[in-house]
Amino acid sequence: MSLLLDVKGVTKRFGGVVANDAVSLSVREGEIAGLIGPNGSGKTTLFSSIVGAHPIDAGAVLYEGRDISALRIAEIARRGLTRTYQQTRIYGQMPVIDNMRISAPDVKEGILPLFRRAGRASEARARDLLSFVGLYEKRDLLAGSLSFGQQKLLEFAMALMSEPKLLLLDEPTAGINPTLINGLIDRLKRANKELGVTLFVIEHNMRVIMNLADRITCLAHGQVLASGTPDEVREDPRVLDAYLGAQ
Amino acid sequence: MKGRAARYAAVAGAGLLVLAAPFLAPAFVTQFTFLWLMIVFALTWDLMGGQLGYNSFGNILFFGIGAYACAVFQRDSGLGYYEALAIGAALGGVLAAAAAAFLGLGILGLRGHYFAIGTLGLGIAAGEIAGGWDYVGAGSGMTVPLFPGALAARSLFFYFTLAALALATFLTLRWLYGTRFGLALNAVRDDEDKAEAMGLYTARLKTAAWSLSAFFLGISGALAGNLIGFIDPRDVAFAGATYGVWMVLMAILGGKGTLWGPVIGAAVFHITQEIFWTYLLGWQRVALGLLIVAIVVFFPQGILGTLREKFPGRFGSKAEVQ
Amino acid sequence: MIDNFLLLFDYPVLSADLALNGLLIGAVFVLAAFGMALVWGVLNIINIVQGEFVMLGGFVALMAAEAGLPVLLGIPIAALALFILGWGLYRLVIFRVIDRDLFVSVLATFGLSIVLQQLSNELFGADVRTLEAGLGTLLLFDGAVALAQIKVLAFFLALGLGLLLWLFLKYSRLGQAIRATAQNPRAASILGIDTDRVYAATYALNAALCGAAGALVVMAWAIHPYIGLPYTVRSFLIVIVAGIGNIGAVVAAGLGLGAFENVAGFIFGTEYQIALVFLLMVLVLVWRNLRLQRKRMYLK
Amino acid sequence: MGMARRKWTGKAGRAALTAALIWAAFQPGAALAESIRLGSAISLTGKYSTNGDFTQKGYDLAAKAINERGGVEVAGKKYTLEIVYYDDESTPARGAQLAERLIAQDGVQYILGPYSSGLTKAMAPVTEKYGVPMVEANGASVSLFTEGYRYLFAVLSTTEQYLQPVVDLAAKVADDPSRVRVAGAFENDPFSQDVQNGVLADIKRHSMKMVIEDKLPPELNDMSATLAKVRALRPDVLLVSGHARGAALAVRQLSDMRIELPMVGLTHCDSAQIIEKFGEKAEGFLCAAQWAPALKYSDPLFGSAADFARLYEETYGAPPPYQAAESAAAVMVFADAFERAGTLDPKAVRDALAETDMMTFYGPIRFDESGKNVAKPMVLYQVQDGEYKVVYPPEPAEAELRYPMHAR
Repeated sequence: MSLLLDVKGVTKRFGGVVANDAVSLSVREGEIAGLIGPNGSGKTTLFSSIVGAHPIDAGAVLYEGRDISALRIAEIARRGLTRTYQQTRIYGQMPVIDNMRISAPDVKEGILPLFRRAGRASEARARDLLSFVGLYEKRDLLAGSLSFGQQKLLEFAMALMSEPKLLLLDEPTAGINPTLINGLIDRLKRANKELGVTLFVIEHNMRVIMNLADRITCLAHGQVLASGTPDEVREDPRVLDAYLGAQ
Repeated sequence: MKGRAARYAAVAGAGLLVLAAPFLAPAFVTQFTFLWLMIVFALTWDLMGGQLGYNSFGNILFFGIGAYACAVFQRDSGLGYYEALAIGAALGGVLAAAAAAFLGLGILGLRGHYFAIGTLGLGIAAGEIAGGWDYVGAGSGMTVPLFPGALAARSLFFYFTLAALALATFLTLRWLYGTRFGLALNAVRDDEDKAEAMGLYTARLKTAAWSLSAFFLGISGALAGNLIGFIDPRDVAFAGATYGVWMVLMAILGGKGTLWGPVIGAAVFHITQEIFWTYLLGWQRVALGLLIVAIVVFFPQGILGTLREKFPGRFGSKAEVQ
Repeated sequence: MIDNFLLLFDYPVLSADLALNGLLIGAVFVLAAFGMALVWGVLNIINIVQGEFVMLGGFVALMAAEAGLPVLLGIPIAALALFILGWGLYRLVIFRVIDRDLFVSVLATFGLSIVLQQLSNELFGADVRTLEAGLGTLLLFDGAVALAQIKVLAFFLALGLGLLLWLFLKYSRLGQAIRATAQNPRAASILGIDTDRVYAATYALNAALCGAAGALVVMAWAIHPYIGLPYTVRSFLIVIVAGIGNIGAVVAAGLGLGAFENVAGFIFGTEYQIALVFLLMVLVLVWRNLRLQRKRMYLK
Repeated sequence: MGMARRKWTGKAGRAALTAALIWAAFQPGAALAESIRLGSAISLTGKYSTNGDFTQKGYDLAAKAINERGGVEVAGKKYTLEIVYYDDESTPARGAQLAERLIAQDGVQYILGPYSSGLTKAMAPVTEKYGVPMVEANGASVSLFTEGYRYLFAVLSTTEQYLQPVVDLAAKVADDPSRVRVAGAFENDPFSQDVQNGVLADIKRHSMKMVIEDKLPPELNDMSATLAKVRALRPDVLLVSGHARGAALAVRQLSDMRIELPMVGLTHCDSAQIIEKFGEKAEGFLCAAQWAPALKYSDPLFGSAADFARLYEETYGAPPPYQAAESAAAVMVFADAFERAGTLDPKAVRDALAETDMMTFYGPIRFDESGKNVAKPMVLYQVQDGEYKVVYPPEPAEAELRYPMHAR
């Protein structure tokens, strides 16, 4: 499998605080990669660095073999690299279905396609994805009126709607009703298999990430602590230390 | 469908009323004409403030550019009245749109209240600059050419041109809000960072919206300058303290972010204001100020927004399917 | 314009005159800007009615003098009267807009500013009014530079009041409560600070500062009911240039603005002076935003 | 539930009230059979409201005086005068709209002018297009009389004449007029720009040199940039035209900055009340005026100019600025035209107005083709020992010019 994302020695500072310190890791095409680490270890900052939400101080982010670290977030999104947010972000004053419509992939082509009528296929896909995450019944509600967990699912559906190649998910199970988590894991796996979306997932819930990911990287204090298969990472004493030490 | 028939009937009725109004109440033609102008103000403001979430206090800038561009063209072109007015109005619209596109490069990067105050600064500065610039008459203002026809014809002419402009604005926006462009505007309003992270061309979107808003405002300025007959830099063309604020108020009063809200707001505001001016001689602006405070403090949703909250079934909100 | 510019070279002392007079009025801008920074930082609202507080302070001082009180006593009286007005406005309107969208507070205070303008027009008339403090004129450089003593007094009073404000915020109990509320209102209220009262006091304090500034304006320059908006914009401009928490920078920005205005008004013509202030504000905003955009951020 | 209902009735009540107000607003005022209605949109608020107030007082005083005499006799029938006011907020757009409203909605057929040239400029096209005569007393800009308006009549002298006497005087006292250096600061509005154009012509005629030509912003509150220039260049004559604000600031800041010049000419001194406000500091300033109580004009209605001043002061508690006097004269012109026309037809009244040739306490009034009063000269005061003394033209002059201005 070829490398879809290759993070090389990325450093990001906020004032005097080093949030990411020469982080290197990679994601292969078609896999589900995991990113774990204690609170404040720099996971979300790394996501923001990858998608271009802020400039990085050193290193490079290679996506499909090209350095994208100088590009802005919208440019990167247009190349098929999208993220979701830990604090879910959806368009609160718009109906759920419109959230989906405006996430269709052709809005990334420019302004003019916006004046074209969205195709039947696109409409169908929006409905299918809403069914996929179980929000079809809520399609006409304002997105802001959904519960936090539902908004999380909506954001996931919007991300899928935009047909990314690589989707970065920031804690997809946080705030989701525990009884629904297994269903969500199943959906993530299906999205990966059936829609062919490579996933890179930050997750706090160890059971979830061990179950989900093909490979896992662990961050601590902004540095890569360990990486490997779930089993390797689980048994790495440094990872255990980091978690126990942190808690 | 029965609903559709009723709707056609309503549209036809409204159309007839618009056509007949100047003949039914000839004394009020100018008032009606100003009402159309107010509707254009509120609609174009709402495109930015309501749909895009960019609360502009400086849209009056484009009104003034239109007024001046047209008046200068009428003065210097040597064409007949109607030709000069038509070309001048188009010129006003285009120049205003171009100005929006140019200014947007810097200003549209500002967000929230910085955008509001930045545009306020632009509007006031424009008035002051026009007031010092001799080419456009500086502080003495400009007088536009006299209408060639009879008195009644003049009133009707401006009534119908402004009605047509208001209608064109309304229909354009109605169409626009039905496209995904409208959705994209709302997406920027709800979460601009997210919209950008989803790959939307937010900068172009914002510029396009502002230019469109400016285009209609520019034309309205050209027509209003001729309607009023005299262009004063600060009090007519760049009348920030009156028209500039009214357009915000009317849109908020009617309901931000809706198609009909600005229209309703403009009508209610215009009538209220005329009543204040008649019955509260000398105190009308005190009343107006209090009205502003009351509107934004107690009805930030506006008339349509409040109605939607109370009677979601009848006013088209879909928030109740839950 | 070129003529004016050349004139500065022919009469170098003219630049000193312009710059000094500008610095002096800048001190008054500083005072109003302190208030704006305070209200912005603590209540998180942009107070458009700022300039009207200045204007009303001027009229209060004028009335006090007309009632036969010593002219300079008008300054504390104006501050006190505006303190009460500020408190009242807070209780009537401002507290309703604090937690709302910033745009709501901008528009609501804008409405208030129209009301106060028109009320002053009805009460005091639309004329330019000035107040004679009965002080002389300071002549420098063999009389080539003339500074009205009242302007010099205004300058030092404004800076002194600024210093007092700083001491007050730093050492008094209320001042500490204000700072705590500014940093984290929820934590402050958990710690037993009556945040509503703090808000009211802050807003009233701002009005009082503006009132004192207004009293100085009427004595050294002139006021009329419609003078407010430029003062609001200047305060805003100073605060966005200097930042909310930095008193030293506010002083520097305010004095700089005063000098800039006077010199620029001289070179480009007085008719463009207001336009220049507003354009400067727009340019500063855009420039600061562009710099942030390089870091993929924007002004917040 | 009860709450909700109360709310509802409240709402219904409000709606009904609103409807009633709307209905009332659109009813043309009931016309009294015995009165002639004059309409006026004047500045009750905004930057011109002080002078707007004087204008209104002038109109009211004249209407009252005429009505107390039994009113106006038109074709053997007596009518009283009634004036309908609106507030134009000192903004031209509003003024134009209100003129339209007075004529089209309220059915007013005669308009009394607003305050200031700018407002008059905005309203003249409206009255013109409706063919409704407007007699105005406060729009002096020359540009009003070059548009070919047929329904516009102005009782006052036009703007270019305001400061011309100052230039003439300066030429007279100078040994060599061509060496006189003049500085000017003129507000950036139609009125003052015309004042400027007037003096520029005269300055050229005397081959004087213009060393400063500044424009003042309408929201003027500091003249120090201009005055700094004056201090540096030391002109022989300073001319300032900026309504009452410009006058007040010039007096105040010249003294604050210790600038002493041989001759300073202002407009709007009396409405700025420079003597009352600045006392000693106002000494020696020259002030352009349309009228002064000391003038020797008189008429049967008010008596002499001094009588008018006395009546005004008794009524309103302050001496009349010339704005009030010329406004009163405008009403008298209308009354005279009604009687001579013998009908209330606006066209006939317009023709009668064009034929006006009358003497008033304010001065002689006779209109030329363009509608401006060509019979009355401007006067120039100088503040001498705390009083306005007419110093020019020589005919009604009460005192000698003091030159330089601070000389005693």
